[in-house]
Amino acid sequence: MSEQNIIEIKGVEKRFGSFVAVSDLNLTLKEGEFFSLLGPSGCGKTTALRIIAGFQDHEEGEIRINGRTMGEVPANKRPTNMVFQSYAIFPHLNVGDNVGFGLRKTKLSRNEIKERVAEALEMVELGGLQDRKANELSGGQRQRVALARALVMRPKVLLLDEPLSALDKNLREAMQLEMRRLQQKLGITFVMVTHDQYEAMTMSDRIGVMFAGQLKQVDRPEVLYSQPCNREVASFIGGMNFLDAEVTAENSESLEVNVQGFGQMTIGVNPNVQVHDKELLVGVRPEQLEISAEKPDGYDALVQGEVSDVAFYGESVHYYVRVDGLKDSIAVAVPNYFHTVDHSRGDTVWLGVQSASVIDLGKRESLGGEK
Amino acid sequence: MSEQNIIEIKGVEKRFGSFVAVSDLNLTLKEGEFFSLLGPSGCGKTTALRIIAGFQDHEEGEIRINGRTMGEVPANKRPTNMVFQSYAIFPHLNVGDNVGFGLRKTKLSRNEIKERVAEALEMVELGGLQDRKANELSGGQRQRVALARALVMRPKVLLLDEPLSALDKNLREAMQLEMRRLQQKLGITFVMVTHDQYEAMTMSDRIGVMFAGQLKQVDRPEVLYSQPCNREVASFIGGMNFLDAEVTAENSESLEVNVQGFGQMTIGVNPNVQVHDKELLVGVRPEQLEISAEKPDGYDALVQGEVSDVAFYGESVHYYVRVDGLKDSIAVAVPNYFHTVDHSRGDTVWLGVQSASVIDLGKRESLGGEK
Amino acid sequence: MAGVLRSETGKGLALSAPATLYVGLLVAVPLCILVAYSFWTQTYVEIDRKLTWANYQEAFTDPLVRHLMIRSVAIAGAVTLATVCLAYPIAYFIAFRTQKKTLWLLLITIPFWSSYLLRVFSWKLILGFNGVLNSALISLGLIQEPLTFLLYNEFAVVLTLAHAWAPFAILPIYVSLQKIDRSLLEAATDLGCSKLERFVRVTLPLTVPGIIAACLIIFIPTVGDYVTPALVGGSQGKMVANLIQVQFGAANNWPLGATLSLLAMLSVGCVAIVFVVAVTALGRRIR
Amino acid sequence: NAADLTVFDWSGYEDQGFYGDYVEKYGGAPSYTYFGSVEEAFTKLQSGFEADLAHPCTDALRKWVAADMIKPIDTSKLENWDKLMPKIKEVDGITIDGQTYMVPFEWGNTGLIYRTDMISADDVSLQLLADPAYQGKVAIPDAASSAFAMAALATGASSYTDMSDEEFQKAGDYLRAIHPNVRFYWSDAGQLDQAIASGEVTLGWGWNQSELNLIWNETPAVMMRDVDKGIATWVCGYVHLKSAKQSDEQVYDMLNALSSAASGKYIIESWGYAHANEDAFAQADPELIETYGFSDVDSFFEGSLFFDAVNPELEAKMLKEFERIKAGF
Amino acid sequence: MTKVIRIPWLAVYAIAYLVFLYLPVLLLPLFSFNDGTIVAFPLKGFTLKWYAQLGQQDTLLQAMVNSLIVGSVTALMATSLGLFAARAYVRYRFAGRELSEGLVMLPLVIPGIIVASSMLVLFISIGLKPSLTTVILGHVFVALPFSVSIMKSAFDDFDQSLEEAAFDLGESVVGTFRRVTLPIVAPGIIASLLVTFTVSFDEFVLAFFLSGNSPTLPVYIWSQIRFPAKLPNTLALGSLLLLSSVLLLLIAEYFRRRSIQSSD
Ligand SMILES: Nc1ncnc2c1ncn2[C@@H]1O[C@H](COP(=O)(O)OP(=O)(O)OP(=O)(O)O)[C@@H](O)[C@H]1O
Ligand SMILES: Nc1ncnc2c1ncn2[C@@H]1O[C@H](COP(=O)(O)OP(=O)(O)OP(=O)(O)O)[C@@H](O)[C@H]1O
Ligand SMILES: NCCCCNCCCN
Ligand SMILES: [Mg+2]
Ligand SMILES: [Mg+2]
Repeated sequence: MSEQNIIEIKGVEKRFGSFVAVSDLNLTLKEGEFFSLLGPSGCGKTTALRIIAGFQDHEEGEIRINGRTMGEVPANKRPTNMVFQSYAIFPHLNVGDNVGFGLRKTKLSRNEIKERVAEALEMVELGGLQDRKANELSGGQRQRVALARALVMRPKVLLLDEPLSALDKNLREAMQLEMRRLQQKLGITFVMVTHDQYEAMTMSDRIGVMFAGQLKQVDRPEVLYSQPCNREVASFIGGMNFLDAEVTAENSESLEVNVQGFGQMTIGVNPNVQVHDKELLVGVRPEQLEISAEKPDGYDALVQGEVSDVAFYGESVHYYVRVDGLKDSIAVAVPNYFHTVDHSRGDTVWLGVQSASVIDLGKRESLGGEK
Repeated sequence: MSEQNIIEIKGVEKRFGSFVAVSDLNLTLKEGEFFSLLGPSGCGKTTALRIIAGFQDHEEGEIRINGRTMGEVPANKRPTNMVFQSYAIFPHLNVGDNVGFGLRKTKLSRNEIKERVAEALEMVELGGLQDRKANELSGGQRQRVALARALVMRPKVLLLDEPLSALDKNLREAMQLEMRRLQQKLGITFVMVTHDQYEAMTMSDRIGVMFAGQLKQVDRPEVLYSQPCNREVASFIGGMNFLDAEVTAENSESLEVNVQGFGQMTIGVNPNVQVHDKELLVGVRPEQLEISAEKPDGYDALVQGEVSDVAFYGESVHYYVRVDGLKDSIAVAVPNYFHTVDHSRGDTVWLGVQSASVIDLGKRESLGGEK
Repeated sequence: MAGVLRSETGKGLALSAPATLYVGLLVAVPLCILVAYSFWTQTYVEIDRKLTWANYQEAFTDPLVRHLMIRSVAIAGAVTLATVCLAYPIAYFIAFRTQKKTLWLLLITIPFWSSYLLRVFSWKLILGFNGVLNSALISLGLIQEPLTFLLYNEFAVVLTLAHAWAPFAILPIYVSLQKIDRSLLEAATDLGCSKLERFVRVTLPLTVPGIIAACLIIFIPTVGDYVTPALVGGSQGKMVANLIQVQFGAANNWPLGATLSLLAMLSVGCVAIVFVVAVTALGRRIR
Repeated sequence: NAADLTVFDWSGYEDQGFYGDYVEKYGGAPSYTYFGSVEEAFTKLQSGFEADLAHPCTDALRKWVAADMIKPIDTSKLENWDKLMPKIKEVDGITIDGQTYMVPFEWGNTGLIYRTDMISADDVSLQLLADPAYQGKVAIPDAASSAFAMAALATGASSYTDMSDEEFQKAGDYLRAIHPNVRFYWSDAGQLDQAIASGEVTLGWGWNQSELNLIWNETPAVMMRDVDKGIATWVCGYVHLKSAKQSDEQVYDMLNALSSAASGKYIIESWGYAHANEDAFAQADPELIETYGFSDVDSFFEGSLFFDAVNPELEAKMLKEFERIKAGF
Repeated sequence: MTKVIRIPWLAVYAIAYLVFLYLPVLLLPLFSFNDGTIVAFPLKGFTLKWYAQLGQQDTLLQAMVNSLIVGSVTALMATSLGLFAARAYVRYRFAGRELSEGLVMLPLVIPGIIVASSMLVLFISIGLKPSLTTVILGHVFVALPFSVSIMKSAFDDFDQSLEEAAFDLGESVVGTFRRVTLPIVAPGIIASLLVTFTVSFDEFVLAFFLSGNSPTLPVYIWSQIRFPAKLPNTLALGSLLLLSSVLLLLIAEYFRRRSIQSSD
């Protein structure tokens, strides 16, 4: 990643009629950065990506790519390539011609094109499928063709709209690695839309979380995870137990809070939160809670409850624990150390938490539901 | 889940030209079971589902649903309903009419239909959207309409082709819970194709893992996770470190093995493995390894190595450790207890493992790559 | 300028401009001539350019005009109905039941690459007195005397035109059938529809645009056809276009011809609009 | 250049046998542009179409002259003018107000053609067309002037071009009486031939070329040439258009070639049409002349009805009435 | 297991319909061998003279060539114009769209004679002499509504992102159109070409008014119909035309199959 700014977006706004799909978007990306846009369905991720690509005009604001203002530059002249959410595989062309489509415009010879196509197909594990017809591909295969078709162009900026969503786990992980490797090797800037938080976290240098057209927080994955700016962002990245709390005392670095169920503790101030209030919301990640049949030692706060549900996630087991006085069950994630499930529904258990695990989420607000 | 067999598939084979898409499929499902088909892209999941639904004829084998042979029964007469991978929302009908489409064939009165439609839409969180036009829906909304349209028919068997793949995390989790609840309430048998292992594991009673047209293993999620029948299956469900081992002694219950790097230990025989050999392959799940800077106590085997990579997954951190003499790095997953990363690239660390965590994966074989 | 061309309106106008301008320029002249003539009068070869309603008066009071107008619309309606009903299954066949689509499309258009007049001659041979049909029936012993109701009546007009318009109905319907996503049909089957129900509830509504295109393409020109009725319609087959044709030809009364044309265009337009609205509404009512 | 001269004509008349002298002199044929009916030709010319010569029939001439489309013919430049049959040259329209406008070319009859194997020569008459026994067995032209000419003959009107109201009424009634018998109103001659040949229609009002065609196809059919029972004669020819661009010399060379006896012989023998040049009949094969019905031309010149221009008001009335009759009103 | 034999009703209907379509045109060849000038039963006897005479029928052959030229050019022009217009109508919402759509359909309703005579006036006044060119201009006018309606239904539901993808891969607007849009709407284009060619090939009124010294086939046949004696020549020509179309089709199909086989 260099220090050069490759994309600068300033105050971009896009309206469909009176509906604001993207509002006041500001974002600067460094050359070679891997950036992800994360957010619920319909929040405007695709729209934002299409504005960068040049497929969607915008009402306000400015976009610069590689130092050049993009106002009058049409999509085919921008140094970007895109992997479409709907794949957009050309139905009349076979796999090889789909991937080689853009290269035909370049000065490459036939043989070079052939080689580049073969190479790109190898990269997405579709080597040798050059002659398959588009309608004979499975969903995942189509997505990989779309990816290869954009990668083969070696653009300055690669825009990806949920590029891996139809892939199975192994392939997805392999592709994630491969894309990351490629990105670093070629120095391409990646802007990826995804709704897979793990994908976003493992691949990205930075993640932007979007809700209802607005970019709510842009940060490194660890920061996003440990210091989300509000309830929405917190719940969108990883699981989170939300608890009401009351601030009893505060200074610039820490808060004295009384957390529902768990009682009094001292927690750090979250620098990303904008408004604090007596009525505080705090969160605890499921994996940062200790669950045990016996009362555990060495925790800053403890609470007792009853296991209401157990879910097996493979590498971990999730227990849902009902605690008197709390509206929602508390989720606890326990690593699957020995292929055993230690507590079953109805068991009475203790939950322990360290105050360092309790995240300040700012002023409590009633949230409108998203559809 | 009752003891009644609802679906019996015997020796079904489907070829496209010379390409075998599904080969020798054998499967028996119990009434009320939630069954998932998991497998890499292009392995034949959709094809298998379409054969059950009656949209795809097959060259060999027999299918019985609810005790009846389906050979001559057309799709519209089968007691199944399907949620299509491409949604297949009728573009000329609004949401309400799409969902009510199949009910018009029944003897229900207009009002009853209206009620059932409203109920189904509530179920998928689209309540009140009856009058929306099909082309005014976002990707996620279309998928939910497709789900409601099939659910409202209350079929004996519901077939779902990646029903939640277009949904964002929060909605997907909510829908998973809702679908599971509904399935149990209505007693419908679900057959779901998914490529999300977590989805499969948390929702399903049993999971079938498919590779290249063949069903390799059918089991409960926990069994699949702890006793996968071979390398492919093991790697498809969760992460897995594969290690070469040599059998030095064996009996019907346990094996004395010398594991590359870790040395001698005694492990349990995996009942799902078909062929054992001196040349054994064993596996260890990343979360079942201990990583620490100091040599840890109480483990059956230890090995030293160097951290080559660190990946942040939110609820856990993955360390990749290079061990002398081993081809691949060993992955270790550590729960993200305190929002801290304890080891960084280049650190020398100890890895500890209990022999109970080491999984017997049978005869070592050179594997051909899957597409 | 570049900015204008990038907006929806700009692109739309730019793309449709060639066709619009082409038709616009060429249509303006005839339309103006038509309207102007309808308010003029003519005696022998002299045009009297004083504006008058006389032609309209004549057209509205003459029961012959009304009679022919209604008959024209009725015959054109019957032709349209027959053609589209006969053509739909073929379009369906080509779209869904055969791989050789282009071959079939050519097969159904080739017969029309011979002269129209010659084909009408042939129809007379088939339906006529000593025609193919009568000869066949007689040799089969089904009839003694040749049937005379086959030719020179409305039936013959409808049949001949249903033949003549066949590719014009098949092609648009084929195009709209071809586009139907196969998974929609599977979804309908999955929800319990038999093939017939699936057709009525999914396929048919989805092809409404093609059906409308076919109907308009056939109905509108048929109302204005005067050749076919004259050739196979016999003494019963006269339509309003024959009357118009006489005004422009033998009668050399362009003003009356123009007036009748305008009225015919208006009626056709009204019928077409009512039709499109009705079919669209009907398509929507199928659930 | 031969092809610089343009002739506006029915198709078929580009036959080089019709103007051999022109071909000889200019080394080729003129260019031809085709029309299907004289009315079409009139409309196209009125819209501005340009040509040197056109080929209408006499009944249209007054209208063409009134529309100021054609130039008078300088008969002194016509080598064959004197050899053209006087009776033909007298037909209304060829000369108007002392000016000659057309060089008559071919002529023929319009009459009742009937199947001799189904109707005897004694029984046949124009009145037979209205006989209920012939329901669906009759065809008449889809042209008001021709139909009213036939009606005038059948009802004994004094004049066809200037009928009195009473005569007009009678003619109309006659056509109305025929209407139920009419199988179709023919718009091209082939339609009539086809129907008579197949026996679908047994008698119809048509042109002599239909009779010819039936003869050539060995159909037992003939035209009723009895002047007392009613027969009509038509004359067509070439006119010099005002829009002509070619030199008079070339135009008149063509007119001379067309009206020569050699052309006449050719058209009589190989087309079966009568020609305006008297000498042509002397040179042509008498046997053919006999077969084609032109052995005794004088007799039907006397008693035949010629298609003169009908007075415009009456023509309009005829057209209107004919439309009503055809519609069953 | 008893195998139920299913009758492919639709295929049976398709064959029956083909018979319906071809019955009239197959009588043309029959009568082109008939030794008589009247096209009516009973047949008179076998002859090849109508074919033999064809060689001398320069005008008839020329008329056919003219019609083929006019038909092909008309089909190309009308389909191109229709293609662009339909694209605009389906894809963009713009001021004047409905007006333009209505206007383009107008040629269907205006009587041919009016269109024809006023076009002749117009063309002559701008110095355009009646010729095949003017006929083509006229035919494009009447064929346009056909191509627009067909192309409109072809563009309905066209997946926008395909064009965007091509554009994104660096293709120009024109290149995108040629390499992606065209092949995908190919069925519509073929349908439109076929229909507009057919419209032009059979059109008489405009061709009559707008053709100068080079008539199209319908004009020639129309004017000749007054001479039924010449009809059999036309039948012979029509039969040859039919035969060559079918032959062309079979040859094309043969090569298509061969190319498929060799690519396997
Ligand atoms: N052409 C359009 N006209 C009107 N509204 C639109 C249009 N395109 C998108 N929208 C609306 O804009 C909002 C943002 O759409 P967008 O496609 O950017 O969402 P997204 O974040 O990509 O969602 P998903 O994850 O489901 O793909 C949605 O509410 C959508 O309904
Ligand atoms: N009509 C067809 N003709 C030829 N091959 C086909 C056809 N349909 C599917 N296939 C092939 O069959 C295999 C299985 O396809 P299927 O759609 O069942 O895969 P899938 O497991 O559902 O994959 P995905 O998860 O990507 O949807 C694929 O390799 C595909 O390319
Ligand atoms: N009104 C009678 C006209 C007869 C015309 N006959 C045309 C024959 C072709 N020269
Ligand atoms: Mg999106
Ligand atoms: Mg699939």
